Amino acid sequence: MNRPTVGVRSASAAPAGFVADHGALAPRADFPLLAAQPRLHYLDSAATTQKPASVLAAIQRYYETENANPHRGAYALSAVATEAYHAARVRIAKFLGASDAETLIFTRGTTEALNLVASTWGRANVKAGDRIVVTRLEHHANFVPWQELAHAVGAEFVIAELGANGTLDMEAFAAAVTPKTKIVAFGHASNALGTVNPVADIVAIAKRVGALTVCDGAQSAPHMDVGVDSLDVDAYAFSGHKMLGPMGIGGLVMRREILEATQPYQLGGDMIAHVGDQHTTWNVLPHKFEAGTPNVEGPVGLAAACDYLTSLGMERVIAHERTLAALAMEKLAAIPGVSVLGPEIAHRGGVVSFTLKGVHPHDLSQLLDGDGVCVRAGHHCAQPLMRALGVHATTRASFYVYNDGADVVALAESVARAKEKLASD
Amino acid sequence: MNRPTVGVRSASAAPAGFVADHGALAPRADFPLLAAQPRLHYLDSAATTQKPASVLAAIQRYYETENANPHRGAYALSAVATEAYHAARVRIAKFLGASDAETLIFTRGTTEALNLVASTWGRANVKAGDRIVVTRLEHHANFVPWQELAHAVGAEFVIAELGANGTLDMEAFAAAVTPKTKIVAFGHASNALGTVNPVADIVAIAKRVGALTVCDGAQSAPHMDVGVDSLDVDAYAFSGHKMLGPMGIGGLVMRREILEATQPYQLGGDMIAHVGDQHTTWNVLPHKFEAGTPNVEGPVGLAAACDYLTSLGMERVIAHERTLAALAMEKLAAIPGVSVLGPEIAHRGGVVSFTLKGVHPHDLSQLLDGDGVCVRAGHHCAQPLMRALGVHATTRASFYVYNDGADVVALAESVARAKEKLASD
Amino acid sequence: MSAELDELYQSIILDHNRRPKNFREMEDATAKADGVNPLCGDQLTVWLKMDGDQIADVSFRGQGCAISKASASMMTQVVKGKSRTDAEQLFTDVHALVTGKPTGADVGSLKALSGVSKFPLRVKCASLAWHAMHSALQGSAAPVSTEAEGPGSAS
Amino acid sequence: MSAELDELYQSIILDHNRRPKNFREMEDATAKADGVNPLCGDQLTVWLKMDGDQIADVSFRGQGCAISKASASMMTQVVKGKSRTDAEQLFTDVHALVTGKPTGADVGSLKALSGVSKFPLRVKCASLAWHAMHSALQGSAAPVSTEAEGPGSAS
Ligand SMILES: Cc1ncc(COP(=O)(O)O)c(C=O)c1O
Ligand SMILES: Cc1ncc(COP(=O)(O)O)c(C=O)c1O
Repeated sequence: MNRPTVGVRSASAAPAGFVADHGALAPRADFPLLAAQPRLHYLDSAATTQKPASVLAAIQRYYETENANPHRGAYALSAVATEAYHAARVRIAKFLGASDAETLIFTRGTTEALNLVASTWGRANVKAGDRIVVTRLEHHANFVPWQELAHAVGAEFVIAELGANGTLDMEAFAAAVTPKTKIVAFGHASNALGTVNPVADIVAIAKRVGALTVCDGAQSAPHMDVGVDSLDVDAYAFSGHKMLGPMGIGGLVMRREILEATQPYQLGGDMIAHVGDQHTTWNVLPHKFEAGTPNVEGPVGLAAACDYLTSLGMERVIAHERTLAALAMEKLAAIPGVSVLGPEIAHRGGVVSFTLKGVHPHDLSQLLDGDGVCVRAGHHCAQPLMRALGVHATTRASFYVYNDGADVVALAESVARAKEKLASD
Repeated sequence: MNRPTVGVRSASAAPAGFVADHGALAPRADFPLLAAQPRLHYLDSAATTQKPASVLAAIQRYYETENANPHRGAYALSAVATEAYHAARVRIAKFLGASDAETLIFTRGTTEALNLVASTWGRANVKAGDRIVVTRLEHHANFVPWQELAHAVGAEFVIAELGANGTLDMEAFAAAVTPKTKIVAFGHASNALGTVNPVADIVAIAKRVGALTVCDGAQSAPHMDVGVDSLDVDAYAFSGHKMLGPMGIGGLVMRREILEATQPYQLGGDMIAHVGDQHTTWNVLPHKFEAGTPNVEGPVGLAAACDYLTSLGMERVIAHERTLAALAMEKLAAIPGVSVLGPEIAHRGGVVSFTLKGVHPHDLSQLLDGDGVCVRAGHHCAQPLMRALGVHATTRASFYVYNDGADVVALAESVARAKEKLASD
Repeated sequence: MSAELDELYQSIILDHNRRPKNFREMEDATAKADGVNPLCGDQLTVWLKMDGDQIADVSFRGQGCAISKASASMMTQVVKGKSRTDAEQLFTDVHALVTGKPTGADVGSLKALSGVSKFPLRVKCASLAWHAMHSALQGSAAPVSTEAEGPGSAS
Repeated sequence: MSAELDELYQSIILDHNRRPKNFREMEDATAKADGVNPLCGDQLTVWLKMDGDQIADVSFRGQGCAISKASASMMTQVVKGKSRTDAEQLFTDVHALVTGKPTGADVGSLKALSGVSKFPLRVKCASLAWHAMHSALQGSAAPVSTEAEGPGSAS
């Protein structure tokens, strides 16, 4: 990416004085659900985000004025739908910093994008005795598909372990990536701890052995100016619903040569060139990897979300999140019995995971909900990480553009109150 | 299904006098796109349908009042989203006549549902020397996945041919289904010709040899009271966007024992029970087959579409379509040079495919578009069928609840005018 | 705090959570079953010592929230000494209670669990131990899952 | 009928469609290429007989709409006798014309194709034969596809 980890590593990315007032970056009024529930402190954006009115309007407008099956009709309305679909792909690719829009394949989300890579390139190229390396930080979506692939073909499945503070142990990682390694799969940012991984270092190590680099961008696309091209990874996966877009849409950006050399994923309409009785040939990119009637609504809504984020400025988005996260870490750590997990603020995004001694996260989040504070409690689809941290579950607050200092204060106060009620002493 | 083909086979299903006035079954005012373009004759509903305001409102309402990641949060908003997702599944299953809602797996659409079956059950159970039988009528979505599966495992891929008038030759079909046959895949209704297949007969033949029966319901779910349970098939696939629902959602209804005995499809969050470092166990149905953050919007919108269709009455829907199709067949056949393809009205739904001598369908549809008549021109994702019919492409008009007699008249008049302009003589 | 939350976290619940009864493994158990809530990963084990048709002893251990722990703790107190049939009946009654369909049956101190009925996502927590006990009574070896319990899950 | 449609289906286009020129296989061709529009399945073949750098003869056959047939027919008339370079230049000029970016170059009778520019989905139809000719000139054996041409496809 353009500024690989600068925005994340340096606290000075936050404009001076910004910490002081803690206003939201995006007006709450832009988000109908939040506007209608002024006392809601929605702190679960790492799971899914609320939607700006502009995204909902884009969906509505599409169905009210442009809806048809793209690619398939000669009539004007179908041409309009085709153009809407095409234009959305171009806008989303541009937002992500992918210069070749045809290498952006639409999927349901990150999970499907990663499964696509595992079931096509992975099945064809990973053999018995090979190795697949993932990290201890991975979400199940970037863990189980590789574990199963390794299992299915008789390859070795290796988990690169953590060093201090929930960051990767880069020496151990380098040692894990042996010449037999065919795939290195890693998250750009952890949904469970907030850790932002050093992508450039990881990619350099993977490239030494010629491994396919697969980056789970579910927690980076929504939060930073990713610059996919400059990340120099082979595959990058993301989810629209985590970046203000509608549910059911996301994508995979993959190197053109690899997509072209790889067998297709799902088979059916739109992805074929010619269907013979016994043999079929494939269409060109991106169609080859998009079987069936495309979901036009999804890309149209997601493109509107990208426009909205662009209008805020991605540099300001990450700075804002980190400001709130730093404040939350400070306020939570001040409550006796609270342990904040993960690295110092310089190595993380807007996710704060913590435990409260003697209190189960589920009970904590239930009481927080009583105060209108929505946080996530559980294993965060990262059971392997939870095991390594020796915790059963954590409570997680995640911040986004519509959050402000008042949300942080409400969180900390509510945790303190819940502790009074629940803690053993 | 409850009344397998009664509603389809007998013209008397249309209420007396109904043919005479040819009104739309559903008020055009309910469909914002059609209301805004009063002179549009949208006759491409077999490709995708327009959406009623109630469906758009359901989507909007979900995002404005209920949006959260389901299954994952302890807070009230997440519980509301979870319940919305669950309730939508129950309503859609009920609409389809599937009594066990947990056997309804949400997918992007028909194409993904069929690929799911091919890549899970198919890969595990079809071996070299086995046979897969499809019909000549199939859409590429119910053809290419089976062709590729057969190819991959060394099984035989057999196409059951047509008899007269674009209907299946049931004797040839019965002969094709040998004891080696592991899968019989067939469409409930053809998108290219409108032919409605005799499901009960097909299933009886497949069951004699214990083959898996896979029914492509893309063109039946929108149009008739399907009654999935009583079809007695092993798998039934459908697309929401073809039945007034949003794009990007559809599903697979599959026999519980089969789903339970089959390895999962995509891997990741929500579909796991426990993720060990080297081994993972799966969640119960339906979650086992739904990896990743679910698309809640899709089912919520589709459930609203099902409610809308129920309020019209599915018996009236098919009767209405057949009334319009019969009228269109009559009016088109009266134009010299026009050949209507496919069976007589008693064996079809609301799809009318035809050719005009000396005129390429693409040019015809372009001129029709000039009159606001939206029809589909091409191979309709059914190249194997086109080859057998000896046509390169056809022009197809497909009727739905919002169409009326005026649409049929506009179609016929426009075809006649286009002929004047384009035909050699 | 809302009245509903106060009812969910009654002091008897909080007491059982802090000092659960019969929170121990059992060496000489005659039956044992694991219960797991897959989406949250909470997990507990219930041990039974049967004396003919009677539950002579019962204990549990595991990871869980206050609701699941208190429910398990109260369960062990109440079913000890009961017959298989009475224990199963109690499960039915408690399940009805926490899903908001009380049968009118007298469930004694277990009434403290009634607050759960206002929180559908917590039904799984409250019933986890009961499912495990039921499973142990049936002599089933496979861990039970509460996933099929309701519309979703959390913990 | 709209003025735009009238311009798309000018009588010269319709004439070429009804009675295409050079619509025949060529036995003694020196080069040949297939063009296919994958989403609609339209397909045509272009034959060339080169005499050094000059196109001595050119013909085509195939399935296609009026636009693709007329464009192919006119192409064969115009490029016959032209040098390889001039033919390629003409392709560039025609492509600019049908995509609505005319270069001002004099394309003669091919100007009849300008109506296509108002119908983006038809650009593939109008350029199919040209792509095939280009491919034949390059001596490429693989069929060319117009799929990469624009935002979608139809025919
Ligand atoms: C008969 C039939 N089967 C399958 C499909 C594929 O459906 P989808 O494109 O929604 O996946 C269609 C529609 O395109 C169809 O008409
Ligand atoms: C880091 C990470 N990877 C992958 C995913 C999976 O994304 P989705 O559920 O949208 O497919 C998520 C979110 O759930 C995530 O946070």
